[in-house]
Amino acid sequence: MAKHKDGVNVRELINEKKTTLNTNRLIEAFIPKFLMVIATISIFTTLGIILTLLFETVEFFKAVPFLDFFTGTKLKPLGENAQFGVLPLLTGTIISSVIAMAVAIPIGLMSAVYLSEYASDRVRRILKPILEVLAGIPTIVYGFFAFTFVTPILRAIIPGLEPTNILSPGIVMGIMIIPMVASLSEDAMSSVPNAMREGALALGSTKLEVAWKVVVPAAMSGIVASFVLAISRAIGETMIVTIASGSTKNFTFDITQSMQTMTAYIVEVTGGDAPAGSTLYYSLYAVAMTLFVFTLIMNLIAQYISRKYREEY
Amino acid sequence: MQIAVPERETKNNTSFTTNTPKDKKVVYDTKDLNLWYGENLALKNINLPIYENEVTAIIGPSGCGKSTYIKTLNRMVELVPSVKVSGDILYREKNILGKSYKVEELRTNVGMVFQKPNPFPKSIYDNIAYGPRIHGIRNKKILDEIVEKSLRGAAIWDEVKDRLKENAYGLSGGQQQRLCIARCLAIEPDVILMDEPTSALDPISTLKVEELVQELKKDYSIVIVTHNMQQAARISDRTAFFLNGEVVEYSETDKLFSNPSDKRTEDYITGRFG
Amino acid sequence: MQIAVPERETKNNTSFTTNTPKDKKVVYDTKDLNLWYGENLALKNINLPIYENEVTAIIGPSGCGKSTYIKTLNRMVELVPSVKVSGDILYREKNILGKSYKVEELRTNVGMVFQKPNPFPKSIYDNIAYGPRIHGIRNKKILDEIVEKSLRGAAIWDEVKDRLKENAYGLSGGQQQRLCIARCLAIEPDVILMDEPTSALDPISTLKVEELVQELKKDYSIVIVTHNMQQAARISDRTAFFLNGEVVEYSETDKLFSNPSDKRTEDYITGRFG
Amino acid sequence: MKYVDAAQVQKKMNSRLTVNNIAKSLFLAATLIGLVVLVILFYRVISQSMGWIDLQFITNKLSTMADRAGIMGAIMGTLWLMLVVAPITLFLGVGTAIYLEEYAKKGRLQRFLQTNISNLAGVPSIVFGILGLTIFVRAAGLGNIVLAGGLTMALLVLPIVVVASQEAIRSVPGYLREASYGMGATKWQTIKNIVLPASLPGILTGVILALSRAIGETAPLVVLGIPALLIPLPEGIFDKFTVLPMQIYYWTIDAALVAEYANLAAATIVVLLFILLVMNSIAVIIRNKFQRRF
Amino acid sequence: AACGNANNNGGNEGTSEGASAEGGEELEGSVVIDGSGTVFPFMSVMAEKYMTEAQEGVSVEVSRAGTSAGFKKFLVEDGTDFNDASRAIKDEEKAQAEELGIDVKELKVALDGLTIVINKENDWATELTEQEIIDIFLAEGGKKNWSDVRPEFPDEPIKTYGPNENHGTYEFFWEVILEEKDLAEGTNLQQEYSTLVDLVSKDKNAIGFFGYGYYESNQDKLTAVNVDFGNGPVAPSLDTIAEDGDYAGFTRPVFTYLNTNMAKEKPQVLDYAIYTMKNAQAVAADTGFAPLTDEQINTYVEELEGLK
Ligand SMILES: Nc1ncnc2c1ncn2[C@@H]1O[C@H](COP(=O)(O)OP(=O)(O)OP(=O)(O)O)[C@@H](O)[C@H]1O
Ligand SMILES: Nc1ncnc2c1ncn2[C@@H]1O[C@H](COP(=O)(O)OP(=O)(O)OP(=O)(O)O)[C@@H](O)[C@H]1O
Ligand SMILES: [Mg+2]
Ligand SMILES: [Mg+2]
Ligand SMILES: O=P([O-])([O-])[O-]
Repeated sequence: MAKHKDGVNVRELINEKKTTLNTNRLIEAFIPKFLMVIATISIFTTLGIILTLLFETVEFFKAVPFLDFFTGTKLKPLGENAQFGVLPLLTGTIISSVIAMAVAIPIGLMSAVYLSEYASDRVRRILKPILEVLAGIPTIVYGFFAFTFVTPILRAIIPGLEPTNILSPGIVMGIMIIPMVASLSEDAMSSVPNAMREGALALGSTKLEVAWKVVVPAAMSGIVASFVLAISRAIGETMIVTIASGSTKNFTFDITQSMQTMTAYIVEVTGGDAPAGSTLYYSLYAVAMTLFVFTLIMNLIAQYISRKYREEY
Repeated sequence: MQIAVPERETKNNTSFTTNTPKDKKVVYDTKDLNLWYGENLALKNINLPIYENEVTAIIGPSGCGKSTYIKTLNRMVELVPSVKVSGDILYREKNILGKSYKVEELRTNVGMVFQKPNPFPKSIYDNIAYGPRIHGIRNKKILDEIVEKSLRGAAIWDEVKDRLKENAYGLSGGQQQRLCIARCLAIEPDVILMDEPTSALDPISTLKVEELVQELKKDYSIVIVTHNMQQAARISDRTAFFLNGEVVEYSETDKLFSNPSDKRTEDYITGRFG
Repeated sequence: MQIAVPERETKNNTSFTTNTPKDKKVVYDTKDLNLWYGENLALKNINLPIYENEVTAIIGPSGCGKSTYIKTLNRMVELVPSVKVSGDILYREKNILGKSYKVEELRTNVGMVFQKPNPFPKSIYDNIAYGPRIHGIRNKKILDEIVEKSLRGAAIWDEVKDRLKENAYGLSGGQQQRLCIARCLAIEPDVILMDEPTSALDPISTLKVEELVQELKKDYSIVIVTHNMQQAARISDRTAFFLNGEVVEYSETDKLFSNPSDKRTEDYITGRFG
Repeated sequence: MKYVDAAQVQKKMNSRLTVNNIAKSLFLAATLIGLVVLVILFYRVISQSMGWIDLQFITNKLSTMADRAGIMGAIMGTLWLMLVVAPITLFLGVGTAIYLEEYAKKGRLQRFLQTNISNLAGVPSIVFGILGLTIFVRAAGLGNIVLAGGLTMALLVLPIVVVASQEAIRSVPGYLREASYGMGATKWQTIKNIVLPASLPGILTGVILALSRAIGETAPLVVLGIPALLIPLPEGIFDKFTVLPMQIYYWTIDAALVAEYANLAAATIVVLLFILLVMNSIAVIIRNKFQRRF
Repeated sequence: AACGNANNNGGNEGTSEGASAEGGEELEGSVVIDGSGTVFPFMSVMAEKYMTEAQEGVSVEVSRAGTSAGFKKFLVEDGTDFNDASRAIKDEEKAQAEELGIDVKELKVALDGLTIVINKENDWATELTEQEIIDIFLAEGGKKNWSDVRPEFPDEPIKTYGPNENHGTYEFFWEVILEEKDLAEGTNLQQEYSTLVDLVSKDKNAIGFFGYGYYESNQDKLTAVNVDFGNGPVAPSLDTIAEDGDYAGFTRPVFTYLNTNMAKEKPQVLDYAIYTMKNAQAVAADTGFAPLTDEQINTYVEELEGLK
């Protein structure tokens, strides 16, 4: 290897630095372990959530029988004869989520179909980011919007609608979730191969028929997964309902009424900081646990759907 | 599709009127067709009559415009946003490039089979029934009949008759391609366009599809694009040789392969290029 | 890389010891090499000595295992998780497939140039200095010298000397490829492996790289994979012809092209297939 | 035997085309609903904040008197919060992403981590609030200071950074890695010198999106307990603090006390939206500018 | 507006000399206050005044979880320094304080009139007797419709509203006025006063109760019921709300409770307490409360000075 008559001899330099090779080996052995520790922090977060909720939830169920909690239709956490039935909160949560989905699913899906099947590239490039802005607006702003704008309009239309009610925050929550449904569904539809569209178009289909009979069915799992994720998001949404639905613990299915969701209950009870040790305080954790389990199941379902039913085309 | 006429090249060097059979009915007549992808002229002054109940083969090297031409015949080429066309294509005497022509109607009359089999991710039955259904046929009994007839027509009935409810993706590539042909037969088209329908298939499936094409020409007019000259020679009645977006030669298949009148055709069919 | 020995095929039908020059030093000696991608045997019983200060060309049709082989020489093939190997590769008499062999050290001695130029998204200077730096050379003056020397070595110094701080992506494809060669020279390897280094380049750039290879063989041993038989004939001293993962023939380039001893080699170099 | 009756097809054709056209307009209208809401929302907050946003409003401290109240405290609180969230999420997020993409063997552990992160992304923010209250505020005894809020928010937005970083790392082409390995670089050298610099734009975009989420979050902070009246500006991560959304929250519910608070809330919303818009624009610019440089 | 109006500074120039003005000592540190939402307007204005006019270095944080919730944070180790309350401390709360060794000092800061509010469109129930009000809010009394109260009232259901059990106002109403009898079924209890104001202002059949300050800030949206305690209807106002005033029936003192351990430990806490008492009259007037007498104030100030 006598090829370096003049100048530096890199080979020699590299050989001199053999030590670097050794430190490199140490680093190389250390880094994966270190990164693994970092990666497990996310697991510890989940674990932390579960344990935090679990301990206090157990305390709660020492004071309130399990069955009373899940079948009780009366929630009166304060005052003399406290009662801890979670059903009013469950119905509040479910109803607001159902309203939200009733808004978000059709509009989101139609937007997705429009963006993926009808819109030109240019239109799509303009509209999609605008939709995403909608998703980035803080929920407190939506709460304000629901309370000061949507509710008064609805009250003008629907007589008997209470000033705080579950309908208005439900609708606004739906609007907030539209981009999520639209964007995820659009992704699913765009990944349907063009050959499928061409096949349908060549049979004389209109674009609607292509979209409805071919693309949407083919992308169904992605679309459904987007719905489930959106539901999970609606269940966990807090500020909109807190501001616009009041804190009445109504057990009812009348959407014109004020109702409280699980999330809003947590806000109310913490109310700046919750006093430790009381049943009221523990009820916070029991409700949070219920909420957590709910959303966890939704998220797992969404992941299961999109993994299991990944379309084979 | 914009119908624009930018700097038309009218070197009318392709004229095949001499060898036009007088007794054959013309299904498609292409007149002075030019097609641009953006600025790029992909079809140059095409003039080409297509005859009823014949198999017309289109051959030529890669990129010469075969697919573009066949996709112009059912206006699928419009899916590319930058496409511009000038000239006329008369289908059954009506200009399909006219504004008022409904492309859905055209495509109902003109079926298409693609290079890669593209069944829908549905059951075999629903694949076939798709076309009739969008045209408003809902009657279960009629649909059953159509499905059977189409599958028989595509010579695949025996292979699938016991699994009509199964997903089409469970079929082999060759079966999928025949399924796509059956799907296209289900709406009883007038013309069938095929863009290299066998290039993704194994030799045995290819043979089956070739036989099928021979069979189908009794009832349909077929235009088939192929890379494979032997295939063109085997199954077609008439062959057009495309080169760089132009029709170099168009005549009876026998004549074109045995006695090409253009040097370039000869070079191509003897494998000198392409 | 797992060193497993599943059902070894030992039809030792390739033996080139006859035409081995006695005066040449062997840099790499491959012995009974088999390589599997999962279940798929991609290299079959390879035996191949590579000589010092020669250009060794590897030719063969697509998929025959050329890239796989050359990537085995610096163990880059390990990046594919499913790879399994059996046999020995001796580099300077040490078995690089041994557990204790440090792959980083091997790759420091054996540079590689890829099919597509792949400069880092950094400045020209930083591209060249990358290797020395990772090997611990930080001294600015020494780095400057290395950069200049390497760029001169790759015959690109004059073209880039005024823009060393600019991003390498501003260079043309041919310049990028020479930059990659320079980058590889910067750590003064012993052997340079090149996998179709000119296939993404225009003819003029190709010529420059070919000239460079000729120049470099004075100081380095070079193994070059190429699709282009003319190129192999032009620049190599010795050529190996691969087919279906086997070495069909290996001899001096002149001999292989003028007087192949295997029918398949002859068929391939006369363009009968591939 | 003809099953498909041409006349019938013809007749049906027109209605099919009409339906298609109606559907198209309907779908477009659905898409535009979002746009309309956005316009209304912006119009409302902007018109309601008219005359309330000026330099004084930005630079003044909080006050019970509407014409004197400013949001400097909330802005500083938001800034300090970001100073906690950004480095933590960057470090944890990128570390996790590198581990998952480069080191973890494709197997159970990797899948478990990935599932866990997806789930964490879906946990309601208020539950994170409870986590923060229990662990950071109470157990660790930090109280409701910037650090406690920042740690809570960091865990909340961590999945965003992880997923964005994973995507960015995945999109670094294999040939760059190969080139680096080919020079004798070790895995970590390759990651540090090649993979991370090349994926930096994607990672930064993810961090900015995560920060904008953190800036807008209210629920977890409500749970942590932020005082309704806090006038002094926070001077470090160990101070008590308030942030823009909390200020909006309090002013919204206190509008019953002082009507002008509604205007202050609107004005604060405008400021918050402006900040978010700027951050998102930066993210978009980074994404467009550095996309596909290799 | 109660605490936002501009003439805030005008009326109280004389009293704004702070406790620290005498010492002239610069204090720092924080004072943490939680508790009553009713007292919050008073206390937040006081805190701001203190921080701008007396001690800039001190940070006074005011929250308003409600009287009862506030006590739970006050009566713990390392709890809050002050707890605002719209009712007096209960015996069990006192016991709790004793247990923890917290020495609690009650500071009455002003008087509030519990105000009964109705919708602006409600033109029939603008004057009610004390008993009628009680009957409306009681579960057992059968006053479900307005016409049950008086036959000439419309035959429409009464909708009752009030702050929830977190609030001292609720407890005062329930304990003192309803004498601990069950509240009417379906009474809409809310955490936030803003929600209550909004609800009553939008519901024609609404009747609700809360502190006078919240009514005063929303006179344009709500009507206050003039209450007949036996001597003819009395409108709540700063003049009638007094311990011996015409509105005395619904008048209650509002407090802040001081943790004297904290006051001894942290000079700023004590300083703030003294400052609060010295300025209580002026701030009360500005925030919808009736002021205490000079005599009461002086007693408190002296007692507090004694803690030094
Ligand atoms: N969507 C498109 N946009 C722009 N140019 C296109 C498009 N499709 C095809 N072209 C160009 O038009 C010319 C003809 O293409 P076409 O696909 O018709 O060739 P072909 O004869 O079918 O080739 P092959 O045998 O490879 O299928 C080519 O130069 C091609 O690059
Ligand atoms: N990463 C991989 N995983 C599995 N199989 C592979 C992989 N890379 C290559 N192969 C297979 O190994 C065989 C040899 O491939 P290789 O890339 O070495 O061929 P080649 O001679 O370089 O071809 P070309 O001239 O096209 O580059 C092929 O059959 C190929 O399909
Ligand atoms: Mg083609
Ligand atoms: Mg290769
Ligand atoms: O907020 P309260 O004064 O009613 O406790």
